[in-house]
Amino acid sequence: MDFTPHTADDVRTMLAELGMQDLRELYADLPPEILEPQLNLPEPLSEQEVLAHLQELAARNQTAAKSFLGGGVRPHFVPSLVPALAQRGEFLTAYTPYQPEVSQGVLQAIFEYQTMIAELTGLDVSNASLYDGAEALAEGVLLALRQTRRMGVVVSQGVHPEYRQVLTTYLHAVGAEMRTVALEGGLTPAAQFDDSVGAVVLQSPNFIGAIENPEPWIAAAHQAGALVVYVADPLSLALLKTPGEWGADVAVGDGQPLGNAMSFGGPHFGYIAVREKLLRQLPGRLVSETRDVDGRRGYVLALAAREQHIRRAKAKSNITTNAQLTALIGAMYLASLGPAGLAEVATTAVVRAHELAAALAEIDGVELATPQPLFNEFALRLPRPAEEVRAALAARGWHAAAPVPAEYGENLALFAATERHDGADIDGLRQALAEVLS
Amino acid sequence: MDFTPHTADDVRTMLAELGMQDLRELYADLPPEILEPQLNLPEPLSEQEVLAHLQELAARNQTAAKSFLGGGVRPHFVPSLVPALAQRGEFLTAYTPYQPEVSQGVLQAIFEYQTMIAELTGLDVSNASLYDGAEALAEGVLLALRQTRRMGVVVSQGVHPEYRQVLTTYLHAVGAEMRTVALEGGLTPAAQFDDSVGAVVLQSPNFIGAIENPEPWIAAAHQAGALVVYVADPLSLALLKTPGEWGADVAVGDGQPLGNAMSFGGPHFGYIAVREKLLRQLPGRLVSETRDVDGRRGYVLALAAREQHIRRAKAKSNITTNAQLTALIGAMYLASLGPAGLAEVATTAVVRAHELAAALAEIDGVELATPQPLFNEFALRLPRPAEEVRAALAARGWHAAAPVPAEYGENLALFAATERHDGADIDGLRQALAEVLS
Amino acid sequence: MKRDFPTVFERSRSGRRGTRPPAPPKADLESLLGTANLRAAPPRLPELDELSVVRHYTNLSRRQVGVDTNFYPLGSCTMKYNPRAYEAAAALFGELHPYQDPNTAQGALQIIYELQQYLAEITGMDAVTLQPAAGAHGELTGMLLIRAYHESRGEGEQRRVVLVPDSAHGSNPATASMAGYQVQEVPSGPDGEVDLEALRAALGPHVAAIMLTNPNTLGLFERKILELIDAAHEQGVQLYYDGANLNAIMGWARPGDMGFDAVHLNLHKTFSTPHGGGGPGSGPVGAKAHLAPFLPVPTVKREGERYLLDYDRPQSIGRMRSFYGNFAVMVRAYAYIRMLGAEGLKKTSALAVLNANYLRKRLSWAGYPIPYDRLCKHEFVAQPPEGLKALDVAKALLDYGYHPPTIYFPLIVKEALMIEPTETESKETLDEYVRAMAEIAKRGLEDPEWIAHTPYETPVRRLDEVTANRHPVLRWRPEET
Amino acid sequence: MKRDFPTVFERSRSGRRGTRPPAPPKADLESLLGTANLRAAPPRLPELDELSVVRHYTNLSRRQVGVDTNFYPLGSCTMKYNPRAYEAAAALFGELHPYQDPNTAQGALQIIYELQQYLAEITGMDAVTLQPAAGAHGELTGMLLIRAYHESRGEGEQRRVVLVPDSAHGSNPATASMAGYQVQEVPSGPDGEVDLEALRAALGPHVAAIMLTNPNTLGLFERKILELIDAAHEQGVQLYYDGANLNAIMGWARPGDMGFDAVHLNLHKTFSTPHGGGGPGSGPVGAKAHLAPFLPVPTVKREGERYLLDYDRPQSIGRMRSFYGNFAVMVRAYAYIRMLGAEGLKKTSALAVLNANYLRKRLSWAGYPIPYDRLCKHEFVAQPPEGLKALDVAKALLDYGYHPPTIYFPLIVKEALMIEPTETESKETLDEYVRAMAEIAKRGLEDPEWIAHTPYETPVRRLDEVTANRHPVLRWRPEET
Ligand SMILES: Cc1ncc(COP(=O)(O)O)c(C=O)c1O
Ligand SMILES: Cc1ncc(COP(=O)(O)O)c(C=O)c1O
Repeated sequence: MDFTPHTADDVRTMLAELGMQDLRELYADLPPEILEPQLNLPEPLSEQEVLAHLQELAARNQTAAKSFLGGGVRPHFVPSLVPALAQRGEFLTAYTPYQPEVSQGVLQAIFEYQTMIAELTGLDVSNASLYDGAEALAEGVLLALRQTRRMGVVVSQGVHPEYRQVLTTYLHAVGAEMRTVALEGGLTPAAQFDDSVGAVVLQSPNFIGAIENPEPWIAAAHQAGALVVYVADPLSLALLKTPGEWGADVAVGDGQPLGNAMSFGGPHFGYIAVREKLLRQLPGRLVSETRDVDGRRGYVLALAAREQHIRRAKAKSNITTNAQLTALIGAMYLASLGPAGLAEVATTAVVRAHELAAALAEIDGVELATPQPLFNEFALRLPRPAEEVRAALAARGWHAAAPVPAEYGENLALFAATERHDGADIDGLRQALAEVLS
Repeated sequence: MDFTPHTADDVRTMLAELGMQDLRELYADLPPEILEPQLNLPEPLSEQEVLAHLQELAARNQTAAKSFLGGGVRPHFVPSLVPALAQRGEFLTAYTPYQPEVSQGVLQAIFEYQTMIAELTGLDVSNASLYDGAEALAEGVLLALRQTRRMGVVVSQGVHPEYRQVLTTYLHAVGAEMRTVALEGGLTPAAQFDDSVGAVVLQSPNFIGAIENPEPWIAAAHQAGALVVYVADPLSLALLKTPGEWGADVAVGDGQPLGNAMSFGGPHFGYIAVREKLLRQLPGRLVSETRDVDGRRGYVLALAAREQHIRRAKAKSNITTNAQLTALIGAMYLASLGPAGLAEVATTAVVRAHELAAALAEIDGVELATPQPLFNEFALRLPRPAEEVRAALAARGWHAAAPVPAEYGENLALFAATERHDGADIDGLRQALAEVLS
Repeated sequence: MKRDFPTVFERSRSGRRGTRPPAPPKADLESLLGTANLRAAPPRLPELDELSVVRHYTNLSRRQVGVDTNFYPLGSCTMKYNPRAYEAAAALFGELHPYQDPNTAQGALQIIYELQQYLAEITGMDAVTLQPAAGAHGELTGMLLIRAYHESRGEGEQRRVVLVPDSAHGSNPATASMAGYQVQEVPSGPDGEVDLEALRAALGPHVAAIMLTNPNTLGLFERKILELIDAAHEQGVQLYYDGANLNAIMGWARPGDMGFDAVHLNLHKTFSTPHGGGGPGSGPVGAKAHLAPFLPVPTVKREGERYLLDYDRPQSIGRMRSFYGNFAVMVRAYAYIRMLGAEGLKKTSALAVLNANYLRKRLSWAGYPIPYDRLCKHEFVAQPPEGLKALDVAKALLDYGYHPPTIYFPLIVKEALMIEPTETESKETLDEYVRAMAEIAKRGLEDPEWIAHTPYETPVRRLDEVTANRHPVLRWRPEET
Repeated sequence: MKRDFPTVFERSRSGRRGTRPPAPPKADLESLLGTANLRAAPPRLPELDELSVVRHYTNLSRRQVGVDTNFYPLGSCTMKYNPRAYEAAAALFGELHPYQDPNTAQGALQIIYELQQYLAEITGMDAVTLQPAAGAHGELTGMLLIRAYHESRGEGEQRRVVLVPDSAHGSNPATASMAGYQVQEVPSGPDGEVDLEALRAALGPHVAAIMLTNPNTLGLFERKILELIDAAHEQGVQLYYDGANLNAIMGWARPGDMGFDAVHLNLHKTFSTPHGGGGPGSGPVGAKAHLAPFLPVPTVKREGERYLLDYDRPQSIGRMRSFYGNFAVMVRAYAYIRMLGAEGLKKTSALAVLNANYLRKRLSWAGYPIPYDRLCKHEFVAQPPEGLKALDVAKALLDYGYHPPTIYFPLIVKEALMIEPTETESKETLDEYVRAMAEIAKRGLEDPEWIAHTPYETPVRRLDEVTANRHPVLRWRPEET
């Protein structure tokens, strides 16, 4: 079925208005040689049929298993009010709030979201959202290069490998140079930067879960006149010292942990926050408070001169559509949990991760590869390739042991804990892993 | 967790305002001997925990099986827009629209629902809804007795047995007399009524699925000065001659087939429709169109003098809370399918029911107990008790063969088809039943 | 630019299609169903595309307020927050059929069974049925239990009267009538409670039962409840508890301990299931042991690890509803009780009472007389300042963004404003509400024209109810356009 | 009585709790995490009860319009109906983790794989990646493919320029810059199409690519497209197709058949996934065989009955996004294509074009000049009658219940009103819209004061954007209250 409201009569009348008799005439200005290809697509289905089909496909995925998978995306609990509110048609089916008088809902929600991200990161300003953590990182680095007018980038290997890959793609495009500093003992070693370096990137907790001490890097970067881009899981910021407190200039990360379903990796949202002085380098949309002609408070898109639709080839970024609804979900999640709830979610995750790490490291041949202190994820060195272990665990009803790329070492696997895990789950996974490895 | 917003500070300040220090003082006017019982209830849970617990309970129900169960409640497909719209907070969390200026949403939806029910039944007016089909029947019969000032009721055995049980309870309460006329060959036989009879009740398609010819009963009832209450599945009215066309005075039924989840039997909604002359006997709420002081069209509750909150002991019924949201779902369902869609749903069900009946009746020892023409349900006579067969089918992943009460005959089982069934399902059930009975 | 909001029928166009079911198989309906059995013409349902359906109902909802949008202190209705989690919970059970093999519905039966137990515990009753579909339906169930009890003792003929206080909710007397009883009103005393002497005088062997709400509809706890019940019981009279107001005393006192014989609850009030614009609800009934044999069939019982539907109840009053009641509502209430636990329920009631008393005090200072100005429970009744009408205050409130209280009920208070804030509203909300009420009082007295024409900012303004009652228009007809 | 709508922070009260997670285990965070690693103070997030959260966002949404509430003919954005079924469909996959064993995610991989195939078929391309998160992200992906292609042929250094018509969407030149290219604008001719001669003149061995939308942002099909592409190809220039406007021609013509080398699509426009107030979207990229080796990793391939993530693509430009793209958006688009099938897609485009042309004709009669008044595709550009501003017409439309068109774009038309009705709007809606536009034109010319101060009935009226840009206030601060 399709979703057109036209009755046969409507089509006739409307065509007549145009002096036409057949819909084909609407395509009379196309070259005939390319007109009306035969598309080879499956036969149309009704809603009932397509949902039944998708249910079958969904059943081919194993989702009932308890999951300890991490890598920046984790199975958190989403309070029911979040999707219920986010799915309200006004939020779901609006677009970019170009007409502020009828878009105060989205605009105010963005303004509040910007504030929450600034609070979480300890920085001054945030924007309306970016695509995901990886793109946010790339935009953050490009921003730093624009500001410093330099083309060198140094990245810690502790940054999520997929984020580094995306960054590489973006940097290659603009001809920037990127150097990676390998982890040592699971942590980013001290480094020196010369004055070609415009951006220095590190992540804490890093990809294998260790909490970094960013101080030396930040000091060295600032010394060299570079800006620091800090990748942080927003949930960790409920407890950990903020990028702002450490002295970073830019914070970026992925918003999945804040109320967004995992959805096989997307959509989530990317956040970015910067110090005030970098404001005009920010990519994407910004919302400002203002007043209407009657003196009532309202919100508008601001500083659009940075954006593609005004600045075109000179825009700070090409980003247009961002991740509004998933960012809104993030804001709703934060509003429903509040600082206390968020801290509780994080605390449970931390405790469970430590319990889990201790429990699993006891298994013969298994070794904790992440130095303490770790947060909610950690890597284990397994006696066998992680892919095999992950598959064997899945067969036992556990999703865990995400393979860590070989650049970090042999047979490393990532584990994460969340507030959805309890002692029994930890015990269950321990037993399953022991079985798999025995 | 609970849902109170009070901070410790709030509680203190508010108590102080009352000259109190402890919440206990709020209960100082209760007899001390009954104060503060220790309630033995399970420990409190968080949302996450209670949902996990309910998911476990839900997993103890078998719902993945294809269902051919009927008896007035059937597994129809519900278009996704229906729950999405019905769950909008304004519909979900409003109550009876006593303040029409801020309740036009609910009021207009009821007005439209009333119209749709009138259209479906071929009668003049309907109300805002009743609890379910059974209570609607009881209210319909009481209405007829009030109007005719008689106390005799004659009911066809073709009426759903649970509806008849509820009717019995209600009639016993007011001291009315009820006589049941047994089916003959699966159909209601001709009957005569004397002038003690105020209400005559029949159902078509009847409980075992046969389409009745109500003409003789209606003629005889009217001859005797009785009113006719006609029980009809609303989906059947997409195709079948309406209670209004046949000459019935009152139509009642259950709204589950119109977009409501089965939910183990409820909530659904009961509908009632009557001829204009019976309007002032209608129980429950009614919404009327009117105009506001500026001349704009609007809707209000009307004729409330029939209701308990005005008429008290003399009210037409005690009904207060009805089934607004589920009736709204019914209206949304009808609006999304329209007359053509509804007819298609019904047609598929009819065809599949005939195919299924033919297929199953071929199995050795199985016999069709419903005379033709049947609609979307039918009864089979099985060689073994229906409970056993139902259990054996369930073990094979099929829900079917709802036991028919013994008053209708030995080893009868009910089957229903809907638009969710296709040829493969029919074949599958046939094979399963053949296996179970072999 | 405000125009009439179109009806769904006015949006319809002949031949337009919305959601399409799978294409139906070719069918000769005349032969399958019989030509004589087919309707002459299809029902004139609206013909809409999906977008029009979505827009229509979305915009309708935007012409509606609810607890989700506004403070809604509708007295006696307990308009508390409805947790969204319970919608997700209820959806888990949507695909369960009432006639599927009970062995394949053990999770659902367990919920029913445990909820029966919890509600018995909360009310101090011995047995509970979850079958009734709403409070009034519960009342009828309860009164039929009492009637069956009297009949079982041979007193059915003799006990024909039910006593109901004049402050009672309308459904009480209406129910007593439907249960076949004559209703006799008992006056309230000057303290707003039932006049115990008048009640004693009305008691006797012709009385079947007393229906009481406690706290009553003034929000006052009937302080002489134990004496009252003793007096009644001495005369063989049964005590029925209308539990619509249980939100005041959950965990603090139990109707069963007070001596009540039967009670109904409103899961859609006390136990936080949404009101849905007027329903559906659920009205479980609890009964003391001597009434338990009469409970409707089926109930759910437990045998070892299995849960069974029990139809074998020879003294039962019969059935009150098809199937097992409003199951999806039960799931919500079950989840609520499991989340709150005993402490949470108790705290909930205490804070509902705190909110009500705080608001009573503040409103009284703001110039609204409180006819029975003492410690109230979850609600209280106020009056507008001399010179204003309850209706006008209610309409003025609409422009301030509040749903008005229940007005003109209970009947024993003139110009009654019956206010129930519930425990889920914050102190700030109450404070702002009081400010609005104070402003309305002041402005209304200064400017009677203003208040008489409120509201000004709602989607429609005051509506002509007189014409609607004289010439009701109860359905849309094409001629009207 | 209109007051400032409070922020979520102003609703906050210290110590108030909303949704509570399970009670955390006792923990000594200082020792678990290191004292030096803890933040000094908790983030000042709002502290709200659940009801306040629900009310805040519900009422915020009531200050917002969307396709679900109003006709929303925002040109270039394809604001069509978003079927609710797809929300249910996407939710089926919410609990899938991107790093779970691919053998336990075969259903999801199959959807990706098949959607890749469908989109290749619809666009006439050889291979598709679903990784890009939106249209602009797709553009960048596509341009990087082209760049990698030139580099692979040793022409990377030489081809440094990308040609973009002056009517192009801003994201096109912005993308070309991000891809490391210099942007050169090509003028449009008097017919609104690219000036073929100017383009020819701009071509050469220094040009890497041309980015084109077809139909272009005026809604006009570039009739000389085949010639144009031939001319470019002759010079080794690659053709990039901005598929944001594919809604005009699905099933009628394919960019691949026109000769385009790479294309992105906007699933959130053409394929009916919701816009979410500004995203997330999905911007798949299709490539001809010669560009396919450069597609980002991973793609999904099929081996027998198994679906695999293919990382082994040595010439790949690398990764554009973490994981596999916006999967939940893909599910919606997959469902849409499966429901419509080839015929439905074709009908959809034809009716989108019919609606646009009908509206163009009617608006022209209603007094709105159409600068390029010929057969258009899914959208067209109009202008206000002489004497009116596009901005004022837009603001006046708000009081009539319409979301305005895109204004002041494309840049080549003065006072542009860029109108895209989409196929999911009915003839009546278009007719009513024309009536409103006609009334606005008439009244606006008669009463300039009126139109200059529109809107009057929206939650806020015209807002001070100048101050917002001079002194932006980008976050809430407690001091401000
Ligand atoms: C005191 C009282 N009793 C009984 C009822 C009837 O309950 P229900 O509306 O659920 O039928 C109500 C509510 O309407 C009530 O407030
Ligand atoms: C013509 C055109 N090209 C590209 C884009 C960019 O797409 P997106 O917003 O998905 O990034 C848009 C939409 O904004 C557009 O209209």
